[in-house]
Amino acid sequence: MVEVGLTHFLVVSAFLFAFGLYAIITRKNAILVLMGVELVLNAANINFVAFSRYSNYGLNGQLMALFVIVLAAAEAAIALAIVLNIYKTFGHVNVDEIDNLKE
Amino acid sequence: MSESSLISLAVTILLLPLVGFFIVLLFGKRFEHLYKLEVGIISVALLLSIYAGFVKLTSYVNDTIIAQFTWIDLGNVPTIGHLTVNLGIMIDNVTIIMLFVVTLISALVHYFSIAYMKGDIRFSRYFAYLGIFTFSMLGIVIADNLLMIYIFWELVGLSSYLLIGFWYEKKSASDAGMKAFLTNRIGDIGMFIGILILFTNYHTFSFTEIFNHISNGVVPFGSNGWLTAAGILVFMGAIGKSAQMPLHVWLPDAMEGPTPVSALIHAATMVAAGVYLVARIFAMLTADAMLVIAVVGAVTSIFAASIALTQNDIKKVLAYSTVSQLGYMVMALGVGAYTFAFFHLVTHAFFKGLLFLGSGSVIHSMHHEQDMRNMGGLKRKMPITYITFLIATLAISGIPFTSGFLSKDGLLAGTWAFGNLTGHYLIPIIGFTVALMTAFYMFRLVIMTFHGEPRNQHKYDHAHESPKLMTIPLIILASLSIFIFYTPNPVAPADGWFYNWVKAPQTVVPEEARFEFMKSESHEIEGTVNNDSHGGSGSGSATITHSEMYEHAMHAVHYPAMILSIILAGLGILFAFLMYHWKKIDADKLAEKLKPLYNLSYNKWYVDEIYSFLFIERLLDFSRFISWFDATIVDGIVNYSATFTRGVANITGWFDTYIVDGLVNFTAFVSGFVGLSFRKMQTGKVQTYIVYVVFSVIIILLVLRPF
Amino acid sequence: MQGFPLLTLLTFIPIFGMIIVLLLPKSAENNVKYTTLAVTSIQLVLAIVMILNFDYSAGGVFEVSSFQFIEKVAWIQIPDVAFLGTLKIDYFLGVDGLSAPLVLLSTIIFFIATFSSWTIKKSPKGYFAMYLLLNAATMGVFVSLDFFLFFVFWEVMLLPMYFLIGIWGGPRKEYAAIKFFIYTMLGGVFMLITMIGLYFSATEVLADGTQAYTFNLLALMNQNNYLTDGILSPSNPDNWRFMAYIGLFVAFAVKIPMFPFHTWLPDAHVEAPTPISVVLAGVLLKLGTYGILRISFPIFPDITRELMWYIGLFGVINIVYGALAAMAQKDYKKLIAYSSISHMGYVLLGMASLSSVGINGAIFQMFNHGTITAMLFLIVGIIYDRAHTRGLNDFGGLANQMPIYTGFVTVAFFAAVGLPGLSGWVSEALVFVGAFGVESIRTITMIGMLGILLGAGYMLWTLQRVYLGTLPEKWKELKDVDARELAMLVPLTIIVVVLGIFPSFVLNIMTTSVNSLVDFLSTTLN
Amino acid sequence: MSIYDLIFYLFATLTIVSALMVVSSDNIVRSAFYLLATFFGVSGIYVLLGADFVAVTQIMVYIGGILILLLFGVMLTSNITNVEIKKGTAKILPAVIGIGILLGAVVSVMTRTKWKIHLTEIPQTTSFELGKLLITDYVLVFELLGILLLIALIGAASMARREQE
Repeated sequence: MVEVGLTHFLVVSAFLFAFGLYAIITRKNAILVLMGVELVLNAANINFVAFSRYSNYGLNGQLMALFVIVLAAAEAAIALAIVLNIYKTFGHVNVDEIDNLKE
Repeated sequence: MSESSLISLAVTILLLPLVGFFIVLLFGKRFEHLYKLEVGIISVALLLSIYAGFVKLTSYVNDTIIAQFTWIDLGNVPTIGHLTVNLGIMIDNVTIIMLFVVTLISALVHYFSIAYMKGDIRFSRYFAYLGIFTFSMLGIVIADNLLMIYIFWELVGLSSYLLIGFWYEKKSASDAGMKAFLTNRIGDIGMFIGILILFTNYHTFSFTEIFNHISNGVVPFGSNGWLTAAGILVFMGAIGKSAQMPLHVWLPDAMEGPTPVSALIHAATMVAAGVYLVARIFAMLTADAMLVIAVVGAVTSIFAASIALTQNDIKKVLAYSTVSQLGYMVMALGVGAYTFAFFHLVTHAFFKGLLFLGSGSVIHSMHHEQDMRNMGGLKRKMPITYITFLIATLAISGIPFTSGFLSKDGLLAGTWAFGNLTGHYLIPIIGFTVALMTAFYMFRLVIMTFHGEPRNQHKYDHAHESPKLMTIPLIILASLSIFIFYTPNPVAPADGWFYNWVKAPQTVVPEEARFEFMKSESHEIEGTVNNDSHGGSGSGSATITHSEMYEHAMHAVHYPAMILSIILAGLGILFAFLMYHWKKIDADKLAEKLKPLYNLSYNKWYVDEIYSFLFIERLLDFSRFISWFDATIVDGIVNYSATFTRGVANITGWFDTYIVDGLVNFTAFVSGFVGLSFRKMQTGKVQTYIVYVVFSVIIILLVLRPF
Repeated sequence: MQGFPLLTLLTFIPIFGMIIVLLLPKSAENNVKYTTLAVTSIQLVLAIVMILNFDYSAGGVFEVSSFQFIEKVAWIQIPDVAFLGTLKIDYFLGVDGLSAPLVLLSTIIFFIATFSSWTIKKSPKGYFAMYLLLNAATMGVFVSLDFFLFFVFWEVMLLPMYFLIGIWGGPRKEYAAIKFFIYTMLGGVFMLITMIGLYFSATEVLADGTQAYTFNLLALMNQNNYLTDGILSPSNPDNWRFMAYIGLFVAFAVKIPMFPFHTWLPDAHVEAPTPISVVLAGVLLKLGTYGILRISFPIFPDITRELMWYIGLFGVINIVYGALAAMAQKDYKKLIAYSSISHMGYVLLGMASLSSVGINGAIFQMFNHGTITAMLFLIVGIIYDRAHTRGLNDFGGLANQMPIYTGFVTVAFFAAVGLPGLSGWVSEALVFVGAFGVESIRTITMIGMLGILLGAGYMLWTLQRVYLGTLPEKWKELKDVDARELAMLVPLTIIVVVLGIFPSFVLNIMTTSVNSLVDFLSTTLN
Repeated sequence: MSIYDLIFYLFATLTIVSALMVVSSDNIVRSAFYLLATFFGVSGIYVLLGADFVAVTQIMVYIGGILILLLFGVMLTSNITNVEIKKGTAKILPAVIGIGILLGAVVSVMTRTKWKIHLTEIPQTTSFELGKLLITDYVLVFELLGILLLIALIGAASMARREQE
């Protein structure tokens, strides 16, 4: 087994990304979709921080990760508000039944 | 009294009725007795015009008084110079006599109407209308220029319209008013063009200035033909207003108006305005124009007389009689008998006014019965009306000792002289024939109305003599139909004062455009006959009234004409008595024998029908066509071009959707998968889209193969 | 009066009023109306002040020095714009004898139409805002002496008119509004093209000595200002002046409206609410003929002389055609609309004479047509308000039911018929006198005189059908005019009567200008 | 195999397994709690990467904020008794295949790429450096983010607010 390096972190991130994507695609419940999104964001964050560690660009990567976290917080807040509204409007939060956009 | 105060007097007389009109029109409804103001005003105007006439005929008998003011100032016009439009007042003997005639008949009609119109719902408005009519008529009389005549000419038309259609609830009345106005307008267009020809050349409307220009040899557009045209065109106004052929159709219909109005407007004054106008432009009429005028007058007189022979409506007979007499006057002007034409205008005004008022009196007492076949024997019930009516009938028939005899005799002598001088004998022949016919139909009227036994006992029983307000005007007018007011010698009008007051103006047209007998070389004995006369309304410096040759010719035929006219009048009266009083000749049988002629006459030669068919219907058709054309073709083109534009847009849009876009779609279809799934892919579900993204990424990855 | 921005005030007070109207709350309906009334009465006062201070001896037309109440400010001035040199557009206002009577007319008509607007129920705020905008634009067209400014006002006018017809109109309002809009827009395009062509053909020397292309109408009238090779320069042998003239003429002809560009007018009139009909017929139609006098004639005197016969012909066609079409109408308002077309024909005929008398008559006819037709439309409006129908054959005998009203009707009708003593006749007569005096159009003038007869025909027929005869049972309830309607009709009647007797009140304003215009037309480029 | 490696594998496993549980659990509340584990694992990985500040932030923001928010969402939108997740079985297989291919591709990219590694010293404390960067190079972004957060908060609050009947 090789010494843990950049690739390991990237692979972990890749897994997280894949699971997140899976949740986004397959899950009907909007909140689970949101959770998937969070996973994808975390995958990205890991990459940022990993690259920050294994390159000579200083702490810029970490800073990006921080920004992403902040954005994620904002996104979560808005998304939940939307989800609540959807719930109020439709009585459920199943994204596959919400296809008013089709018109 | 100075000349300027005479002018102010004339202006006062002119404006008084206008003031009356406005006051009565605006406040007549509130104050029921306001009509008395109008009656008072017209009486004052009458007194003033008598006074003015007295002053003028004693102090200024040979003068023409003119006062002008600038109405429109058009400034310094390029190529013409300083251009102004002036209005003005001209007072000569003709004016002053007309002032008197108009105000007198107007005043009498006012009095008469008080009784006649009693109880009408628009009683005071009626007097207001009479006021504006009097105003406009006086305006024509005192105008010194064509423009002002035209202005008042139209105003007279307006008041005529208002008065004919006074009982506008009746469709026939409002139709008649409209017909009168429109028929007159046709003549007015001609008159206006004539005025425009003169203005374009002389830049003035004033008679005196125009005559000065012409006498200086300046003819319109450099040709005598245009001068003739101008004369005839201005005369067209007279054709309309004086109801000459072929525009006479309005006058009989105008009898729809109240009868006193017929007396005032359609017998005595307004219709005479045409004659007055021709008299005013007499000096500039060329030989050709005069001949046209004479022919129009002659044709009109015999044509109308032929219709009057068979009419049964008392007012219709009088109406056609009026047309016929107006034709007489016009004819007299055309042949150059200026003085007698004007003389006849005045005498006719009185006796025709009297006839109409008399018929009004009859109609009033018969409760608006106008058909003579329902009358008869009225002379016992209405002696005053009868006597006065008879005097007027004698006058119009030309029986000696009446005013009509004097004027008609001179007039006929004039036509005869004209025939002798030029060879146009048809005109005097027509003149004398009409004299016969006039006597006949007028006595037919008198006999059917007043003589014999009542044909409608019920109406007869209710008939009664009219009140004093109506009979006194009749008496006044009847006395004015006696010769003594005009001349001391009942057979020689030339001895009278009237003859000396009114002299034919010296013609100003170029020598070559005059009648042979009016040329100046024929003035060999110039100044011996009329050395005291004055140049009338023409140039102030002219000393000759008319060509001597004509005067002499007239003198020569004076007595033969007189005797002939008396014989003819007597014959006419005799026939009338034979047919209608003594019934020696059966009128109905005669009518049966001459059926086609009778029908023509009875149906007024079908002129109305012909006009209606030829012009009115066609005009309405044409206007409907234009309207259709406008809505369908012109607007259609507009709408079509809009539709066309939209069509093009649609085609473009279709092309865009099906051809251009279709090509794209077709390409997509060929490439397969994408094209087919285009619609299905749009599920509206977020997740589906993400799936596409994922697959896209996968595909990209597989294609790029970065690994 | 020197230095007092009278014309700016005249033009922009309505804009100010519009802002106030828009700021007022929706509930303050009456305040909106009173604001409009105040604005229009201030304008009327200003116009009267203008006339009182007017120098009757100043010619104007093509000389800056004899224009009056001039205001000239550089509006847009950008030096060194690409290939243009200095781009310069002036805010240049002024009046002369040609425009002063029309300015007076528009203030009168707008003032009176305000009363007529009093009964507008649907969203009065919006209505009056649009009304005031229309007012400002109209005034602007009459006083601007810069082609660009003229064009701006000209096009601005379209917008409120479109909405006024399209929102407050009758059943087919959309159709009418769009028709009006497209027609006028089409004309506007032609005007724009000509305007740009002129701009690139003439230059003017600026204060700093440089030369710049110009929109200044007075500079464009001066033939010395034209470049030798400009597309619309007379000195250019291959110039497009003829085409440009036709284009410009079409732009104005649509507004007049001249046959065959007239079909928007009956529709617009029939659908428009009464006050808008009044303004449309009373003022807006005059913009077309005014434009021809102000722009087409002095800028293209050569082409004008060449085409005068055709202008006269179209005038005569308008007169006769409009009259005949009017005769066949069954809708009261349509009849008046066609009579407008007929009457505007007199204006064209008078202008075509290129003589002093004729053009005086034409401008006077514009003024008179403004007042008379305004009256006629008010008359239709009054009866429509009461009976809710305009069918000519639906009425009869109103003279007994509404005597005062019928009195005004008679005055208005006879003024339209051209009865002497009322203003319409004076201008008609002047037009005919002028046109008859010119040999080339003498014959068609005589044909045009048929209009006198036909006009009397349809007017009197209408009078008979609607007002004479017996009253149908259903109209027994109709009320005579009220105080508000009297306030509209009485001033117009007074104007019509007074100008019929003393036409000099208005004629004197214009004669000097008309004479110098005629002189200019006959001498320039000859 | 150093202790560093061991800890990494520990955390990596925790992260991946719990992430897997998040997406495969049928119960939404459970998913939420697995998510907590995932976040925790990720924060551990941050620590291993020398990003202490980020790790702490991860725990505070994600676990303390976002996750709680999600839980609120779960509770507000579902009956507690009925938290079973509706799932479409039909799509799972293609999704698994697709994701698998994607994962495979990504992982193979990551592993095969020759990364240009430049191992830097792990600073003693990153917060000082981060703070400096925040108020120098990234000050604009920092401010904008602040505003964004404010907007998001207000927006979320106003959107989630119950309409007053």
